[in-house]
Amino acid sequence: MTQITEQTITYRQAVREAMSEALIKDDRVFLMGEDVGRYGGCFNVSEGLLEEFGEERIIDTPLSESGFTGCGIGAAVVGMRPIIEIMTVNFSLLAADQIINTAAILQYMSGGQFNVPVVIRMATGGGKQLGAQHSRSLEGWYAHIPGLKILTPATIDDARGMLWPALEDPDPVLIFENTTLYNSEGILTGNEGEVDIQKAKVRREGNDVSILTYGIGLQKSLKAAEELSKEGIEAEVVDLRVLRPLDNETIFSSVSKTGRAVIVDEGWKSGGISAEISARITEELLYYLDNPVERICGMDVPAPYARHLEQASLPQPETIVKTIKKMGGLHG
Amino acid sequence: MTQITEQTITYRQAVREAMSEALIKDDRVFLMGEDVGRYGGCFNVSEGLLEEFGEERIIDTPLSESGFTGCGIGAAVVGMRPIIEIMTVNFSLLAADQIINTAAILQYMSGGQFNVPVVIRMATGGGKQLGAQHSRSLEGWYAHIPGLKILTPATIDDARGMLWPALEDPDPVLIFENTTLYNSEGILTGNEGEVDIQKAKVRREGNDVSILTYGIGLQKSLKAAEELSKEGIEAEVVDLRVLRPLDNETIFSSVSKTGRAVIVDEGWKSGGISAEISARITEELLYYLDNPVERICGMDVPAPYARHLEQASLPQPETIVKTIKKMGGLHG
Amino acid sequence: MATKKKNATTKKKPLANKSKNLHLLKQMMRIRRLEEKAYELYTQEKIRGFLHLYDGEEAVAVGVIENINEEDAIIATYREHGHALVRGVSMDRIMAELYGKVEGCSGGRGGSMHLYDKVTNFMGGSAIVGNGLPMAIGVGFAYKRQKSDAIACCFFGEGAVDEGEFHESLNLASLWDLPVLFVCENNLYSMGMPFELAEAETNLVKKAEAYNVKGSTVDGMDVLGVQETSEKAIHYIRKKQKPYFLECQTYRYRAHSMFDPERYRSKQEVKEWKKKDPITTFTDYLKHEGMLDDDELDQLNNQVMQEVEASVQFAEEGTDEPLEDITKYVYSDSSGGEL
Amino acid sequence: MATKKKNATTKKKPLANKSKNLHLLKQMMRIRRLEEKAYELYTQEKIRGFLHLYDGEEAVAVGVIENINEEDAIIATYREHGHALVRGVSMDRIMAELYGKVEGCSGGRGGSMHLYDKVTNFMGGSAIVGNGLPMAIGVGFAYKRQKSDAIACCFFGEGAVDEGEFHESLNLASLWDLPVLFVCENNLYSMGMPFELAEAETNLVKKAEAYNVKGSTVDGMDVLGVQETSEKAIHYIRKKQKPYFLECQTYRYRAHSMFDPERYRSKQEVKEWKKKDPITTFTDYLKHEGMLDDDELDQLNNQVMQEVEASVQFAEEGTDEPLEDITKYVYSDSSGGEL
Ligand SMILES: Cc1ncc(C[n+]2csc(CCOP(=O)(O)OP(=O)(O)O)c2C)c(N)n1
Ligand SMILES: Cc1ncc(C[n+]2csc(CCOP(=O)(O)OP(=O)(O)O)c2C)c(N)n1
Ligand SMILES: [Mg+2]
Ligand SMILES: [Mg+2]
Repeated sequence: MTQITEQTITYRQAVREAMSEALIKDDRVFLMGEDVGRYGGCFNVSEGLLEEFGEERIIDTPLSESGFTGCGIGAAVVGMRPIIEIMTVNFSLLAADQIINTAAILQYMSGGQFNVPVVIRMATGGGKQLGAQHSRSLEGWYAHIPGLKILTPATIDDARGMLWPALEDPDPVLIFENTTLYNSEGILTGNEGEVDIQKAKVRREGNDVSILTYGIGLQKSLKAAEELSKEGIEAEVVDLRVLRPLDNETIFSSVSKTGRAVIVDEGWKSGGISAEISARITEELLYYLDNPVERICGMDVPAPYARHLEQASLPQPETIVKTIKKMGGLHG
Repeated sequence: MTQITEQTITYRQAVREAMSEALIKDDRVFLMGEDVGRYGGCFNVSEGLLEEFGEERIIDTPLSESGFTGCGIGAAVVGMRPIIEIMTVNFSLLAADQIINTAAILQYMSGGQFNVPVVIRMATGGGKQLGAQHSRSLEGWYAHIPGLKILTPATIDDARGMLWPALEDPDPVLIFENTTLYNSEGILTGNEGEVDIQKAKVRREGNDVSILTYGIGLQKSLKAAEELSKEGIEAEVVDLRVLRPLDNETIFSSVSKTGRAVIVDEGWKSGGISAEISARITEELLYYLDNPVERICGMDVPAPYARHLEQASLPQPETIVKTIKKMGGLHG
Repeated sequence: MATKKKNATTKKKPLANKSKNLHLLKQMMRIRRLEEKAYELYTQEKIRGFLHLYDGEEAVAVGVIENINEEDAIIATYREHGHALVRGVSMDRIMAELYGKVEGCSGGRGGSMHLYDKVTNFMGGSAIVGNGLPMAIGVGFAYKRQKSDAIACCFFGEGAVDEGEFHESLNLASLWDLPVLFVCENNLYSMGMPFELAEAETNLVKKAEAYNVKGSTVDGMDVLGVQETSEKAIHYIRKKQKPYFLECQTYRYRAHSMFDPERYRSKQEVKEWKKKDPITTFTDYLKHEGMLDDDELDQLNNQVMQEVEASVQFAEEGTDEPLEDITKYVYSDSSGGEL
Repeated sequence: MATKKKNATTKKKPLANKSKNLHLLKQMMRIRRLEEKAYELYTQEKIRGFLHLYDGEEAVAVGVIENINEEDAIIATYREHGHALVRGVSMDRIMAELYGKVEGCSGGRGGSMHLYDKVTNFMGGSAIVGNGLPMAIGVGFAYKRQKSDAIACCFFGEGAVDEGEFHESLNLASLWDLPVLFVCENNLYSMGMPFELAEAETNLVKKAEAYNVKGSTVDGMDVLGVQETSEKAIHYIRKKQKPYFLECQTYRYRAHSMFDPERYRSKQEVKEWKKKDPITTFTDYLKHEGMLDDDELDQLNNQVMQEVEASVQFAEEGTDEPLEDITKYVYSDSSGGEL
């Protein structure tokens, strides 16, 4: 793990502190998943929590994604506030029945009688040469399912601050943590206390083009924005933060201001959340658009192991810069 | 089952005849799934096949979606041509691991060595008051997954003709049969022999607006087109037929001709395949569009049981007509 | 064989609690009449969607739920009218749900396969086979953490035993000593699939033991046998804080659902099983033991028929949910529309 | 206990087939050296991604695969370098795969967790726990239909036993009498989860019997024991056309993968197990039986070291796949781009 100075903290620590805080604040909260205890979490996120909170609160499970995810759902329905950790979104396919056939619809099916206040955390994303079975970004795919709420913390503040409101939310919330972010460092602004899990956030202001992104795409987009700035193009970078329900208001206000939209999403392009955002923008703002909405997404391929291939399949700051510079009517 | 006259045939019979033909033509073909044998298929599609082909070719399985779907995938890899039937797409969530973590990526992961010539048939769709767990249309959702091919037969010819090319296809093909279509009758044109599983098809010509749809949406769209015609609006109805890979060429050529596009999809709107089609159209044809692309889709709600609510949640011909008439610049 | 033993024991307690026995009989009759009426209403298209009836299996729900406390939870399947009814959901609200009315126990949102009732901890009504088991262990897990002595009682068909979720749930329940009663309603068929063709090992108690879960098999046509065995099982669960697996051998008289050509079994087989009908055999037993005479039986019948008719009346007068509420409950805040 | 019995039988055959024994020894040595080199190369960042090493478990892959015929198929996990190697995939092509080169056995597309080789029917290399079992029964199903007497040999860790896919696969394999050898490599941990904390019932053979599948347990550190037991098992499978479950009790020396703080076990425990090292114990046994002297051992070592060095050379000289091929094999027709 990386060295931490007084004021800075890693994304990993932020998630751990968020869980620790929740476990202290509310004794209905417990953490359940594979290797969350003894092992310290497969990405070392829950290190020390077992020692601190004991086996009643930090529960190591056998390899039974459907079983323990459903267990968390059931416990939530009768008053607990479980944090279920599925190691990565790829394994959540084994729990898809419990997430989609139960958590997402129980309240609707029961006429409002049984809500499901469960939080399911999963690691997501590629770029680490883990191959086709371990590198997917399926958060946008889950965002197709009514009844689920989808959060994608991209900053230290959000990693630290999104968990508690998610636990207080009466509905099932899926939190996607991009594996590449765990080691990223930052300074807690102290605003994490008032983190809002309804709205997107403008991370950088600009008038020329709106870059709409989330998760790992944020860092890449900010990097691209700095590059563009040198050439006199000021990009506004919007961190979507919530993939379901999408915050139309923030998206539309940015795009109607800039007249240009680029969506950056590491998930696969075809049928991804990028398409939904693009469609909503053109439905709402067609006559404001100076250019077609651009999508810079993960290539429609399973993740190859070889580094040069995998990197080529993912959005890069250079691609973002090139794409935006090619857009018509941009000075600089 | 409905009465059949000499020349007409039901969608259900068309699927059965297609399976029967495949079982006769190629002894590597077998049908495996829950109740496909003794019961005759949960929608009575495989009635009589057990008697005709015996237990070696028509295999009833226990309730083990992941097990028997994976069994079909494995058998396909070593030379068989399985037809796996998952009763409805809702239960395929229990087989998502095998479909997505194996079938879709095995060839890519193995550097081209092991392809997966399996065909997986599932019933899909709502409108029958079956409630939130039995009424989904997830074909567009599966279309997000690289490596899968997604077919949606909407006509008798396609129900009859798509299976064989799907079996000859070296890659995993998912065929989605809308439950509402099983009883629909039609006349086999005799062209089912040359069914092409790459391309969309224009089912009705028109110059004013393109209605892009598939599956159960086709009938509703054709109905709407007839209505519109009475008012002098000629809609072109494009049956997408293949949701992955999408046939951009046919879509773009129709929309560039009409300048207006309406997508009709019974699946949920947000993050659905309708968004991908809309995004592609505006990316490609922004300056040809007289109006924003419209999407008429299933409402973003789990299916309610009460008939009036469920019907209100689904696209209806009236909605299509109203939406198109509201589009700017249309005479009539 | 379990069956004999049970009958024996039941015989051994002659004038045991007449009122309790009449209660059990009435509960079974209520289910039977409700199902018969539902069938009739389905043919009249008052009830739509899928409809899975419980005729023949009444002794299971009645015998087990008789021992369930108020604070316990029940998780059932799409064949759950009877379970909801004997749990205490009124026939009115069940019938209204089958009609899809706001007055239904799920507000008309669920229908036959999705009966829910918060007041009686009746948690459905899941129509995905095996899907209820993980939910049940979660409920048991919560009760244990909450230091309550409540249990989760999970009903499922023998077909669910083949699903991976059965495997994962039994292992977790046993590993964590969860207070869960797993009630397997073995009616010999999962849709058209005969039990012995679906199971490489048909001894289900042996399967449970492979997770170190205690279990037993009981004649599911014998209401007293089911009641007594499940009483012991539930006592064991509460005392030991461990799960228990109970196989009830029973039979479904009707088609799996309303669209079922029934090619997979013979009329003769159905006839044979009807000889063991839980209601008629128990009625005869009570008469033979002098706990029931014809007048009392007529009385019961009339009460039940009145309740059924009243429920139809109630449902007929039910209201449709307004369209503008369609997105309500997708999320708690009822945000909705473009969700 | 199975272990003892096996040792006994192995002891009983003194000068049995020296060349075979030296072959088994060499196979284990090849795996060990390959893994040691892979570890070294990972620290040098020549190999990336996840890397799961097999040190300590060599006797399992070597003992079982020794009995596999050419036409049989092998389905393994992400910890499969050794299985691929003894199956006949050249060390060159394995090393090149770890390097992500076109010359790799998966063309550089798979990496350590996804080794594939069509020529030797080596079907991966799946990194989803439990995911390989349904594939294995499918392969067995096909072989049976094709009237071949080939079998599917499926390796998986004890952690996979808890997944629903294990349950469904064993029931189907038994129900349909499929020629599948299920080899459970029980190394006592699934990542950091100790076996006894994951299983309510730790007798895995009893679990197999709950599907009516024959099974046995063998000392996975004893290559002859594994070889002989699996030989019998495979004979049973081919003759009876039924599945068999073989538990091999073994131990993983190294961290689960390269990122593993190993908080879950003691150095002492690892040390204890290393005393039973399959290579040293077998070496001592062969020396004691007069089948091996130091010169021969040195020779073997040198041959293996040369093979390893050559494989590194081969991988270093490997070529990167051209970027324009990135969409190749998403579909057979290599359509791609905007798929
Ligand atoms: C996962 C899943 N697969 C298939 C179905 C379709 N289906 C509904 S009920 C049923 C039979 C279940 O049999 P069993 O569990 O024995 O319950 P029973 O109907 O006999 O009470 C099937 C196959 C389903 N609802 N869910
Ligand atoms: C379905 C699934 N869940 C979790 C993981 C993460 N994971 C990879 S290996 C592993 C441990 C598996 O242990 P075991 O099956 O005993 O095999 P071993 O690593 O000991 O050889 C886990 C939890 C995974 N790859 N797949
Ligand atoms: Mg049954
Ligand atoms: Mg292990």
